[in-house]
Amino acid sequence: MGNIFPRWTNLLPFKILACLGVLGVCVIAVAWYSFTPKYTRVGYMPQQPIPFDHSLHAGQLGMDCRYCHTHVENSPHSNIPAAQVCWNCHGPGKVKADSPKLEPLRAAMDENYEGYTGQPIEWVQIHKVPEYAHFNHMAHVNRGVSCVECHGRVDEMPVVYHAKPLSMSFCLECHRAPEDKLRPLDQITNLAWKADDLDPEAFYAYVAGKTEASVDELKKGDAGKPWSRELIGSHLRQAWGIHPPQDCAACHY
Amino acid sequence: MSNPSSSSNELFGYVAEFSSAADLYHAAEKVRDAGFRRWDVHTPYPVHGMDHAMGLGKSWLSALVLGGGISGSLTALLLQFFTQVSLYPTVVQSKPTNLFTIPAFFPVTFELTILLSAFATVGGLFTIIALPRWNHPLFNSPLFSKFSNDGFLLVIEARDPKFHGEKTRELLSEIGAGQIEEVTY
Amino acid sequence: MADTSSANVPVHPSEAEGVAREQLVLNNRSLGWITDRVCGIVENRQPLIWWVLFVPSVFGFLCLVFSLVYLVSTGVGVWGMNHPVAWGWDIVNFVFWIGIGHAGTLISAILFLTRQKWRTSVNRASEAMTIFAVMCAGIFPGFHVGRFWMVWFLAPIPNSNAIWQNFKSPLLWDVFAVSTYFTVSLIFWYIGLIPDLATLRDRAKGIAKKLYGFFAFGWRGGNRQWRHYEMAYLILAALSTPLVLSVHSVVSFDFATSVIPGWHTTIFPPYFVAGAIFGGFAMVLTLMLPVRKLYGLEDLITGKHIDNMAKIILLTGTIVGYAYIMELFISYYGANAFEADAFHMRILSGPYTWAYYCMFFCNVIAPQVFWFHYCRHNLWIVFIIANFVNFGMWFERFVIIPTSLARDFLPGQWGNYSASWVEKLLFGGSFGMFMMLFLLFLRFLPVIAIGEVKGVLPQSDPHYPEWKRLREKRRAAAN
Amino acid sequence: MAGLKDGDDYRDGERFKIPSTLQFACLGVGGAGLLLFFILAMSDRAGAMAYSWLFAVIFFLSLAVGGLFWTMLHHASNSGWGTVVRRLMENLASLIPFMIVLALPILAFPNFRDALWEWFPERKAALADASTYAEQKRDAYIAERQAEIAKAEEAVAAAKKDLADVASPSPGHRLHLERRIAELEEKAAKLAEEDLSEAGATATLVDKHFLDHATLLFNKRGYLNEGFWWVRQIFYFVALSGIALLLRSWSIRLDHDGDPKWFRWMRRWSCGLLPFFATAWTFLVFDWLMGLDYSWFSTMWGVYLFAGAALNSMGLLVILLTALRKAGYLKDVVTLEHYHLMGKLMHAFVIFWAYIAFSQFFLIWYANITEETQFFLMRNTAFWNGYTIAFLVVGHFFLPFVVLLLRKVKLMPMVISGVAAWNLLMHAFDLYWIIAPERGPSLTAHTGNIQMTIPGAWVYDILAFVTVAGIFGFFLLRQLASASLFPCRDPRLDESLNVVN
Repeated sequence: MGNIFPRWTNLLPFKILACLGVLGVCVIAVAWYSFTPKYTRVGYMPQQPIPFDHSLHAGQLGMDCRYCHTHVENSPHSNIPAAQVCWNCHGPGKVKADSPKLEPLRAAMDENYEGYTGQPIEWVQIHKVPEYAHFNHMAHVNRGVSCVECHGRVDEMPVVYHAKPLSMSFCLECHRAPEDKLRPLDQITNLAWKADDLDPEAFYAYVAGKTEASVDELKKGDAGKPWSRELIGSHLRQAWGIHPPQDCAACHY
Repeated sequence: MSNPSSSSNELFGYVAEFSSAADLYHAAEKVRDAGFRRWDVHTPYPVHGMDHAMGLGKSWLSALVLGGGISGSLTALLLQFFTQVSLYPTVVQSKPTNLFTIPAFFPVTFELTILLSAFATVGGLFTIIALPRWNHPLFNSPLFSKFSNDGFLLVIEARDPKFHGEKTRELLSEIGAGQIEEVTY
Repeated sequence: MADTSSANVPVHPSEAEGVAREQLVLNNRSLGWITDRVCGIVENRQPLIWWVLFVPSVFGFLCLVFSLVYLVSTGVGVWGMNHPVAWGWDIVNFVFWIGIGHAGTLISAILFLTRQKWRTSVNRASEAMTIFAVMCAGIFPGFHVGRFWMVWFLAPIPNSNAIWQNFKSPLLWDVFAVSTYFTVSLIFWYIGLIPDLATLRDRAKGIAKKLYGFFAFGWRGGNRQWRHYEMAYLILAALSTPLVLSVHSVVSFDFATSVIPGWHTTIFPPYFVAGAIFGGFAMVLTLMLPVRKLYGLEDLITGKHIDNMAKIILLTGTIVGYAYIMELFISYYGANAFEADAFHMRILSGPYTWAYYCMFFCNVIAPQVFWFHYCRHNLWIVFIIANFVNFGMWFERFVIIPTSLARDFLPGQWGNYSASWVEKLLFGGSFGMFMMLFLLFLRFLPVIAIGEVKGVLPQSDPHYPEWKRLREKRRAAAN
Repeated sequence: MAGLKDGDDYRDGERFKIPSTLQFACLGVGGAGLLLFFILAMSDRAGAMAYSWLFAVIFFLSLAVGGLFWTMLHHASNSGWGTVVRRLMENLASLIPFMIVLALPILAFPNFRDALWEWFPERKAALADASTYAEQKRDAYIAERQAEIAKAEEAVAAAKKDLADVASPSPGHRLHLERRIAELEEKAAKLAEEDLSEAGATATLVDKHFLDHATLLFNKRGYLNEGFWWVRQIFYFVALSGIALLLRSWSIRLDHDGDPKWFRWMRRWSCGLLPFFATAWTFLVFDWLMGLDYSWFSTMWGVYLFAGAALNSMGLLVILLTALRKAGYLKDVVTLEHYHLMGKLMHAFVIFWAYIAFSQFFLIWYANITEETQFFLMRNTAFWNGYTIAFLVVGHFFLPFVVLLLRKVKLMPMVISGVAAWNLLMHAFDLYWIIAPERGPSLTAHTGNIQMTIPGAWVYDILAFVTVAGIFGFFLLRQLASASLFPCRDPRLDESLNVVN
C-alpha cells in the first residue's frame, strides 16, 4: 500500500483551475470579437473588373450618385448601372475610349471589338445585408438619410470598400435615434454636407411650413442650442413625422 | 506498486479499527471528552449522529449556497431587465417592456438561482473539505484502505497537542479499538 | 385479502404482517458483501449478454451520427415537418427523453428529502439514466434550430448585431432549464459517486487504480468530510427538487403559453411533471429489472423496491389520468368551439384518434393492474407494464404536439404529418446512444450507490443495539 | 439519545378534557352568530351575505379536507413519523360533514344560491323565456314544418312521375332520375323524422331559443343543471364525510384492541379512496368557487384549492399541537423532531401552492384569451391589484418561504405556530380574493351601474367567519375529547415516538 499519486499532485487542482479560467476568458474574447460583422466585413475592398474610381467620378468630376444609381430614389433596390451608362461617356471616340482598363466595357458593348461577348460586366457586390433582412433605399433617401450614412465617403474612395458595419446594431442605433443622420432632401447625395452649409432662415421657413409652429416659436425653442446635425435632424424628424420602426418585422419579412 | 511519496519516518498518527458503527460512536464520544482536536473517524458511510458524538457543529455550507443563490437571481434579473427593457426592448406577445414584465422573467431567474446555488454548493464543499487532494499520509496505511469497504476507523494525529505516543495508544485500546496502526508521512 | 392474524397471535403488533418494515437488503448481508458484489460487476468480465446488447447499441449510435450528418449537410427539410405541423417527432422525442430523466432526479432528490431509504439501491442507476436521457433530449431541439452551427445564438453574448435573446420566450427558458438541469444532475451524480470511486480505487490495481484514484479526488471518508458532504448532498437534493419541477413545467410552457387548442390549459405544468416522473419510473424499471437479474442483485434491489416503484407508477399514472379527464371536462365546460373541436378530434374523429386511445390505454388503464399485490410482484408483469408506459408516454407527447398543430383555427390551414425515415432513424439512434452510454456506465462505474446502501443497513445505525434489545424484550413478552 | 421510547409504555393513550369555558365560548359565539346572521339575512342583504357565508364555510371546510388529505397520505405512503399526530388529522377531517351541512343554506335557498351562482337564475330565466317563445310559436312552427314535409313529398312524387313519363329512357337517363328520386326521398325522410307532436315541437323551439339567447349556458347545460347539481352535492358529502369517518372509526377501534388488521385496512382503503377524494374535492371547488363565474374555467383549479387546503391544514395542526402541549397534553409524545417535519411539510406546500398559483396566473396572462383573463383582469386592477401583491405574492409566498428556510424556526414551537397562524390568515385572504371580487359585479350587474364592491359587506364577512369559527371550534373540541389524543396502540407508535430526521 502507499500513495497512488505523488505529493505535487495536491497543487494540481489550482493549476487546472487557473488554466481553465484563462482558456475560458480567451474563448469568450475571441468569440466576441470575431463572430461579428464588424470584424468580418468592414474594410472589404474587392478588385472590380474595371477599376472604376469613385473619387474621380463622384469627387473630382462632381457627378451625382444618381447619374449611375438611377433607381435609388424610387426603388427599394439601388441598382448597379448597366454597361450602357458607362458607354455614354466612354463610347467610341469619347473619353478614354481606348483605355485597356475599359476592355470589359468594350466586351460588353462594342460589337466591333474582337473580344465582344455582349455579357454584362461582372461587378463584385460589396455592400450586402443578409437575405433575411430587407433594406429599402427609397424609404431612406426620400426621408433625409444620405448615402454617406451607410456607404461612407464614397466620393473620396479610389476603390470602394465596405466602410460601415451594416450590422443589426448599426441599423438599430439609427432607428432608435435618427436625428443626427437626417438632412434636407436636396443634400442627400452631397456626401460632404455639413450642418453649417445650411441656411438657418430658409430652414426654419421650411420647417414652419411643414409644422404648426411659426418660425419665431422654432427659433425661441432652439435658443442657446448649438447649430448641429442633431438640431436640424430633430426638426426634420418632426416635420416629416419620422418614426423608425424597431420591431422585427420592420426588416425581417 | 511504487511508492512515489517521500519516505520520511515521521509519525503522522494512529489509525485504530473498531468493530461496528455503535462502537465507533461511543469511542468517538470518549475521544471527544478526552479533549482531542486533530482527530477524525473514517467510515464507509456517514454515521448518523456522529457530528454530535465528535462534538462538531452544524455544517455552515448552506450560508455559501445562499450567497450563490442570491447572486444567481440578481444576475438573471439584471441580465433580463438590462437586455429586454433598456438595451433591446421588443414587444412580443403584447407583453409590456417595463417592470411588469417580471413574471416572464421568473423561469430564467429561477434556473440561474438554482445553477449558481449548485455551483456554490460544489465549490464550497470542495473548498471546505479540501478536495481534490490526491496525496495524503493516510494513504500510506494498509489498514486505512479498509474505510471504503467495512472498516470503522478512528485516526488521531500526532500533531494534536494532547497526543502522547503510548498513552494515546492505550486510550485507543481502552475504548475498544481492535487493530491499531502507526502511520508515517 | 383475508386477515388471518389477530391480536391473539404471539407476535408484537409492530412486527405483524403489513406493519413491520421490510428489510432493504435481504439475507442480512454484511458491509463487505455489498462492496464485493457491486464492485465485482466492474472488476469481473462482463457477461456475454452485455456484449450482445452493446454491439447493436453502438450500431444504433452510429445510425444517430449518420442521420445527424445527413441532416446537417442536407438541411432540416429532410424531416417530414411542414406547415402547419412545424413541430413533429423532434420535439416529441425531446419531451419524451427529458421526461425520462425526471425519475432519476425524483429518486435521487425528492425521495432523499422525504427520507425514503429504499432509494439507495436504485438512485445511482437512475441518475445515470437521467444524464444520458438529457443528453439524448438535447440533440433534438439543438438540431431543430435548423442551422446547428448557429446554436451559440442561444447564449446571451454581447454582439454587434445588438440582438438579445427574447427572454419572454418559453423556448429560451427551455435552454436555461435544460442546461441547468443537466449541469445540476451531473454535479449531483458525481458528488454521489465520489465515495464509491474511492471504494473502487482501494480495490483496483494498475492503471485502473490511478484512474479511479484520480476521479475519487482523494476521498478519505473522514467524518469531518462526511458532515459537509452530507450537507452538500442535502442542499443539492433541495435544489434539484424544485429544479425538476421547473424543468418539465418550462417544457409545458412551450405549449401552454400559446393559444393553440389542446396546448393552452393551465394544468399543464403539474401534469407534465407527473407524466415525466411516471414515464421515467417506467424506464428505470425497464433498465433495472434486467440489470438486477443479470448481475444477481436480488438482495439489494428487492421485491420491496419494485413494489414501491410500481406504486409510484400507479400513483403518477392516476394523476396523469386525472389531468386527461380535467382537460376533457374543461374542453366541454369551457364551451370554447376551438377547444371542444380539438378534443373532439382527439377522441372521436380525426386522423390521430388511434394515438389518443393508445396513450390512454397505456398510461391510465394498463398501470391500474398495479392495484394488485400479485401484479406488483410478478416481474414479467411489471416489466411489460413498464414498457406499456414507455410506449404510452411517447404517444402522449405525440398526441399533444402534432395533433394539436394539425388542426389550426382555419380549415384552410389544416394538414397532416408523418415522420420521414430520417426522423425515425434519429429516434432509433437516440435509443442506441442511450443504451450504449448506460452499458458503458454498467461496465465502468458502480451501478449501486455502495456507500448509501451500507448506510441503510440496520446495523449501520449507531443505536442498533438499543433497537435490538427492545425487539428482544418484546419477543420474550409475546411468547 | 437517552434510550428509545417504548410504544408499549404509551398504550393507554391520553384523554383530552374539554376546557368548559372555551367550549362554552365557542358554542356561544357560534350559536349567537348563527342566529344573528340568518336574522340579518332575512332582508335584501341576503345576496351579499351569501358570499360571506360561502367564504367562511369554504375556509373551514378546506382545513378539514386538508386534514383528511394528510390522514390518507400518511396511510397511503406507509409513513411512520406522523403516527403521534395522526389522530389530530383525523379529528380535523371528521369535521367535514358539519361544514358541508353548514353550507346547506347557500346550496339550497334560492335567495342565497341565485346571488352566488348566477347560472341558476339566468338559466331559469332563459328557459322561461324559451318556453314562452315556444308556446307562442309552436303552432306556426308545426304548420311550417308540415308544409315543408308535404312539399318534399310532392317533390318525390313529381320525380317519380318524371321517371314514369319517360317512355324508354337510356340507361344513363334512368340512373340519373333514380338517383334524384333517392335523394329527394332521403330529404323527405329526414324532415319526417322530426318529432312534430306538440311536446316535440316545444322542445325543439325551447332548445333553439335557449341556444340563441344563452349560448354558453346552453352548451354547458349537461353539467350546469339543477338535477345534476344536487347529485354532485350529495356525492361530495358522502364521499368526503364517508372517507373521513371511516378512517377515523377504524383508527379508534385500533386504540381499543391493537389489532394490526385495522392498520392494514386503513392503508389499503386510503390508497383506494384517494381518487374519490380527489374527484370530490376538485368538483366541489369547481361548483362552489369556479362556478361563481360560470363563463370562467381553469383546469388547474382543483389543484390550486387543494394546495391551499393541504398547506393550511398542516398549519392548523401545528397550532393545535402547540396549544395542546401548552395545556399539558402530548408533552412526552410529540418532540421537536415532529415540529421539524411538519415545518418542512409546510415549507414544501408553501412552495407548491406558489408553483400552482403562479403557473395558473402565468399561463392565463401569457395566452391572453378573453374568457380566461377576465378572472385576473378583475383581480389585478385597481384595489385588488395591491391586495394580490401584498397578500398573495408577498404574504402567502415570499414571507413564509424565507422564514421557513431557517432550520431554527422549525424547531421552535411558538415561532412555527406563529408562521402557521400567518399562513392561515393568508389562506383566508386567498379565499376572500377568490370570492369577494365576484360579489360587487354579480349583484349590481342587473342595475346597469356596475359596482366593484358592496359597501359595508365586510361586516357580514367577519360575522360569518367568526360564527363558523365558533362552530368549528366547538365540534373540534368535542372530537378531540372523544378519543385518545394519539393512536395509542398503533403498531407504528415506536417509530413515531423515536423519529429522528
